[in-house]
Amino acid sequence: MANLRVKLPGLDMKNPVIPASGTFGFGYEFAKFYDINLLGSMMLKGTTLEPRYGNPLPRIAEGPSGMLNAIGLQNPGVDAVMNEELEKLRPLYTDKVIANIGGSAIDDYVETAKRLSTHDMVGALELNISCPNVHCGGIQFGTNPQMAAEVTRAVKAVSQKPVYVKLSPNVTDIVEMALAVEEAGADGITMINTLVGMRFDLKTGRPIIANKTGGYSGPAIFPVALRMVYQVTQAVSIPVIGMGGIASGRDAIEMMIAGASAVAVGCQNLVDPYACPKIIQEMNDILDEMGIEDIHDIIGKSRQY
Amino acid sequence: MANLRVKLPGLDMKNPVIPASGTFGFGYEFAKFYDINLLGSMMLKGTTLEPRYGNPLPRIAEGPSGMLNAIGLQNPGVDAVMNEELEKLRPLYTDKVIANIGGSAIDDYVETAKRLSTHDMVGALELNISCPNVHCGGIQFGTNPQMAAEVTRAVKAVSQKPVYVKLSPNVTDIVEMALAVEEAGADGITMINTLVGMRFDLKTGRPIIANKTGGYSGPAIFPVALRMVYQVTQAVSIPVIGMGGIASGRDAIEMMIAGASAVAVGCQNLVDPYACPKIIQEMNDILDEMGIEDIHDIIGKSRQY
Amino acid sequence: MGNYQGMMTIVSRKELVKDVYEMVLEGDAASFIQAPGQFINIKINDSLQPYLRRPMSICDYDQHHIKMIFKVVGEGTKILSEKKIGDQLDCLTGLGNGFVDLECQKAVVIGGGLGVPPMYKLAKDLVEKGVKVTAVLGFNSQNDVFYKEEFEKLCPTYIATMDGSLGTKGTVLDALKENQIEFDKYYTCGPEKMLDALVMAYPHNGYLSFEARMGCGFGACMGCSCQVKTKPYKRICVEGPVLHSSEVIVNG
Amino acid sequence: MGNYQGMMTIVSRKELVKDVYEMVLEGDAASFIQAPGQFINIKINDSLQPYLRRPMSICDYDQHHIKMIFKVVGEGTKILSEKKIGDQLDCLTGLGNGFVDLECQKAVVIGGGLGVPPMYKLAKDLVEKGVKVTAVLGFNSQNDVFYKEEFEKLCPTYIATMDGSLGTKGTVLDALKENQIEFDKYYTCGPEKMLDALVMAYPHNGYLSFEARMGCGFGACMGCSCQVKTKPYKRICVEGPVLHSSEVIVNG
Ligand SMILES: Cc1cc2nc3c(=O)[nH]c(=O)nc-3n(C[C@H](O)[C@H](O)[C@H](O)COP(=O)(O)OP(=O)(O)OC[C@H]3O[C@@H](n4cnc5c(N)ncnc54)[C@H](O)[C@@H]3O)c2cc1C
Ligand SMILES: Cc1cc2nc3c(=O)[nH]c(=O)nc-3n(C[C@H](O)[C@H](O)[C@H](O)COP(=O)(O)OP(=O)(O)OC[C@H]3O[C@@H](n4cnc5c(N)ncnc54)[C@H](O)[C@@H]3O)c2cc1C
Ligand SMILES: Cc1cc2nc3c(=O)[nH]c(=O)nc-3n(C[C@H](O)[C@H](O)[C@H](O)COP(=O)(O)O)c2cc1C
Ligand SMILES: Cc1cc2nc3c(=O)[nH]c(=O)nc-3n(C[C@H](O)[C@H](O)[C@H](O)COP(=O)(O)O)c2cc1C
Ligand code: FES
Ligand code: FES
Repeated sequence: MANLRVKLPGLDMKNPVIPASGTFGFGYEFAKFYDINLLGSMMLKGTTLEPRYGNPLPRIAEGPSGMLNAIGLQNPGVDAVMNEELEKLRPLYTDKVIANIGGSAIDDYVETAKRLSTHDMVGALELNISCPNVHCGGIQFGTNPQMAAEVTRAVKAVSQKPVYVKLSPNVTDIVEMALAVEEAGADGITMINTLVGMRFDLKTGRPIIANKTGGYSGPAIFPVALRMVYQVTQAVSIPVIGMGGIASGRDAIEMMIAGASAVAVGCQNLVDPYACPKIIQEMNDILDEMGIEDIHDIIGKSRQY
Repeated sequence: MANLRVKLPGLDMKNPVIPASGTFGFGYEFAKFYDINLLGSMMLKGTTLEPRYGNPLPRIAEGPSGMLNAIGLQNPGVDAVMNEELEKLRPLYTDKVIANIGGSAIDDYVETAKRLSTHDMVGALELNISCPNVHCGGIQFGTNPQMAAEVTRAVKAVSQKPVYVKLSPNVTDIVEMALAVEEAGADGITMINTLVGMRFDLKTGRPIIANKTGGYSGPAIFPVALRMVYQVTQAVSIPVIGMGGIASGRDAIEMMIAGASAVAVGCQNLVDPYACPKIIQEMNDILDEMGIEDIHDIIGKSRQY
Repeated sequence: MGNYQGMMTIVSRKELVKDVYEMVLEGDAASFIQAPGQFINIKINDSLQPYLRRPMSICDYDQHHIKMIFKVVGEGTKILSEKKIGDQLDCLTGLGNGFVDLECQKAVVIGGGLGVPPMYKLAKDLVEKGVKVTAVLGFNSQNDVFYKEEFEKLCPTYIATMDGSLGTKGTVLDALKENQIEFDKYYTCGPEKMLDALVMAYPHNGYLSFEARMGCGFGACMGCSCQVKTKPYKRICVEGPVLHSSEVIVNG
Repeated sequence: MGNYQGMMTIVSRKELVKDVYEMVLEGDAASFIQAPGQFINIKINDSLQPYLRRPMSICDYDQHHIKMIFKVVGEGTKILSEKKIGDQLDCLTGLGNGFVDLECQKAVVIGGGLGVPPMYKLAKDLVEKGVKVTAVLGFNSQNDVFYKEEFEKLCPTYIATMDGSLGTKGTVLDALKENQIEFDKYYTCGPEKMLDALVMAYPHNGYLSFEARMGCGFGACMGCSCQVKTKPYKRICVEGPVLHSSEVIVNG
């Protein structure tokens, strides 16, 4: 039994495994599968100021070892999340959650953050400045360092909780983005969001996803995520929660070796609702086998090279 | 038997299937597997002005549904390519080849292009401005539109053959890159090169590839390649040769639906030396099944959406 | 905590018509099924490829068995069709709402193509409840017809084929009219176009089972949310796949 | 045009010691093998996962059979170890140069761990040619030792174990010295550290078989090119895996 406990700004986690935003609803859906208190924390479905239906169907397609989605930030809006969704979660979950915020204008982010950061169940905020599936806004913040810094600074000014900024992999220079949000006061970075991808129907020639492009995630993006986490953690001094393609305890450990202080598991939760508890168990087993007593001994182990 | 013949600048091809640079040596290696005259054309191993040994070993790692490589443009240099490699290929191959050029300075590209474009077996040049595995140079050209335009213009000024520019997917805005090289006179675009990725050894924490990062390719990158080819072909009027993750005739057709006028097959040649002839056969079968008589009827079929 | 997951063993496999397979799975996870019209979500391979599960309607079930009928249309169903007796499949079972309101006098169950399977267990349950049931099954052509005999054993059964090679020439709607079938409720599953046509023709008294490309099949991803008249949205995998005709937005 | 590819059927599988399997494949592609020390490159699965082939030395062969011995170290070898008798594997065979120069009086074949297998057929061929052969096999510990009896049937055989639990305590070099083995040529395969030590101790008269992570295994990708003294580089998969000691650059 290795020590898996990790502490990050706003989060004191019994293990470093967190379901990623958008793949775990508001958490309570998974309570029918297992005791969700096993989790280190959880990232809630992306929340916007106003309710959003999101994109037309189909929203899902598939790729080799991965999936594409274009949900378009469907959510009931910040007030319903605070008053209804989190209340449904309250009896089922005792640790702090990470609220994920989407938006298309700085004011939206700020107002949503202001409200969510007051909630007692929320340990930290995660700013999704990288959603590829929302027209006007969203991804622009995630590909332009100035805009990313601006939204980070504005949210930091109002938030009562630590703020993590979620980076997009669809950029030429991820380190530049990371440095910009660190400089702007981010308490941590979460990365990566999905890669923009497409699939086509052979018969009609039509893009399978109604929104045309979708966000590609799953094991297929794992090597890209590892590379970016490695590069960013070499450059910043705030902690990074690594995600992108983690499907096993082995993958989670590799991500932490690359530099991540904790990991998030995205679409593997959809394929296997038991993914997170399995990953926690596997991490434990692998660390035992390697004779490692504390997870901190592997965080950023690649740094020396 | 659908008509598979396609004509592109400098290339009159009996079918649109081309082995991608770096995965087919100088072609003659594959003659022990099949009659390489079956191919539409072939892209030669990246050639530089001077001979290069390339990167230290290991150069290869694996990812889900794909592989990473950091060969580092190993090649015997332009003169040996022209005098030795192409002479070994001459008795085995009657159509025109596409010479792939790497470099780290504009002058290198220009000089290499000047020489290669005089060779009678060379139908067109492909400028690799996107190799992620060469330090200083290479990828900078591929991520900066001004530099990409500059090298394109300089090579066009000396080349006796049409010039294709090979784009890197590791950019925020692939369309900006495509427009820059079109504007600078490129006769065509080939895309995509590999995504930068990494893997780590769990025991030592060391990156598996000696060069640390490698280029990720194979089916895992297919949805990203489709998206970029779609976006670029909507924006430019020069033809695009699409590649990235093509492993079957089905994939090749989907890539052409996305907008590609021909396709290149990369690392699938390494996994299955018979990949290209199989893909040609499968394309034929699928078109027959769909009742399509000419491959041109599917090129860019997605454009209407 | 409940449990909706289990390994199911393939105990029979039969090609009914070209590319259409009937497969029976055995395992305890069958016991999570609560209503006809629910579906299961199958991990096709142990490996990462194909990545997502494949949703399949439940054609018939008991506490230990699930019967499904599927057509080979792509990679996943191809691999599934090549599995051997004795192979195991990781399944999430008892997903979706299913057909729960079986209260009526005269029911018609309407299946189109691969929408036929879920109608089978529904028809059985309706018959068992003493409802007068008629079945209308639509296919493209005579060569595609399956489960005609199975339905005929349960209830009067009419066939429609687009090319007229069997039964009524045309759609299930044509067959409904041609045979002047009376019903106070209809239950249906089939291609979206067929469902839309039914909703427009009979907006008040039907239950329709929809398909959507799914990320999870159990409510976590919002991949399948469709707009309905009664709510901001319903997830096809949880609040569906069965919707009432009065809430369906045609082309929604 | 030649052909180096074929489907091979698994006809036997045996766990020799923990995690180490001996497997015999049957098929015509065995006929492409020309020398001991060549290798085959195996597509583990039909699917895209794992993506690359897995190179394996040939331990023994005839026109229709290939025997290999492999250790489970990761995903690919794990899946391979779980294959069933009768399963088929897509193989490229007869890859690499192999040991072609068997001219000598007294040979020692030196295998370290999973470098032992290719020494077996080589020793057989040497014995058949009338060469006086000695075998030195190195393992970590007694529990890892395999093929000791098989070699003993062919020639005098010495074991070295790092922990001294069997034979000489130490490396194969220690065993060579301790047993004062005389040879005019040595042939070896094993971990890179062992090969490096052998080259440094005996720079003039050995053939060493190297490993490298491979993209293709047949010369197309340059993934395995290593620097040597005699040329700008050699591809381990074509001009190797066997190199002469005089051309090896230690840590090259
Ligand atoms: C609730 C529900 C019940 C279903 N019941 C049946 C049934 O009883 N019999 C049957 O033959 N088919 C049924 N389907 C459709 C079946 O799920 C698809 O045919 C199957 O997923 C295709 O997989 P593939 O890999 O062969 O095709 P591919 O086209 O290669 O699949 C690619 C991706 O698209 C998805 N997809 C493709 N077609 C569909 C579709 N029509 N609906 C939803 N997702 C799709 C796949 O799940 C996969 O993620 C049902 C679908 C749903 C949603
Ligand atoms: C010419 C040659 C002959 C070999 N002969 C044998 C043999 O007879 N018996 C045996 O047990 N092993 C042998 N190996 C090593 C064997 O190929 C690896 O153990 C195997 O590829 C590991 O695959 P994996 O999926 O289990 O491991 P993973 O670590 O999951 O593999 C990941 C990737 O790394 C590559 N890789 C990992 N380890 C090695 C390695 N040591 N050498 C080359 N590539 C590696 C894999 O091929 C794969 O591409 C040989 C290697 C070479 C190059
Ligand atoms: C269906 C789906 C919905 C998602 N929704 C969100 C979201 O609302 N907010 C967000 O920041 N990321 C969202 N993501 C991105 C994931 O949180 C994660 O960054 C990405 O999927 C990469 O991780 P993975 O490869 O483990 O899935 C979503 C991903 C998926 C698959
Ligand atoms: C081993 C290897 C070597 C490569 N070498 C080159 C090269 O020399 N020049 C070049 O332009 N691209 C090179 N590439 C990139 C491929 O040509 C191709 O763009 C990329 O692999 C994507 O296609 P794929 O997914 O089909 O492999 C190389 C790729 C691989 C796998
Ligand atoms: S498929 Fe995920 S919510 Fe319905
Ligand atoms: S492995 Fe490809 S050249 Fe040797």
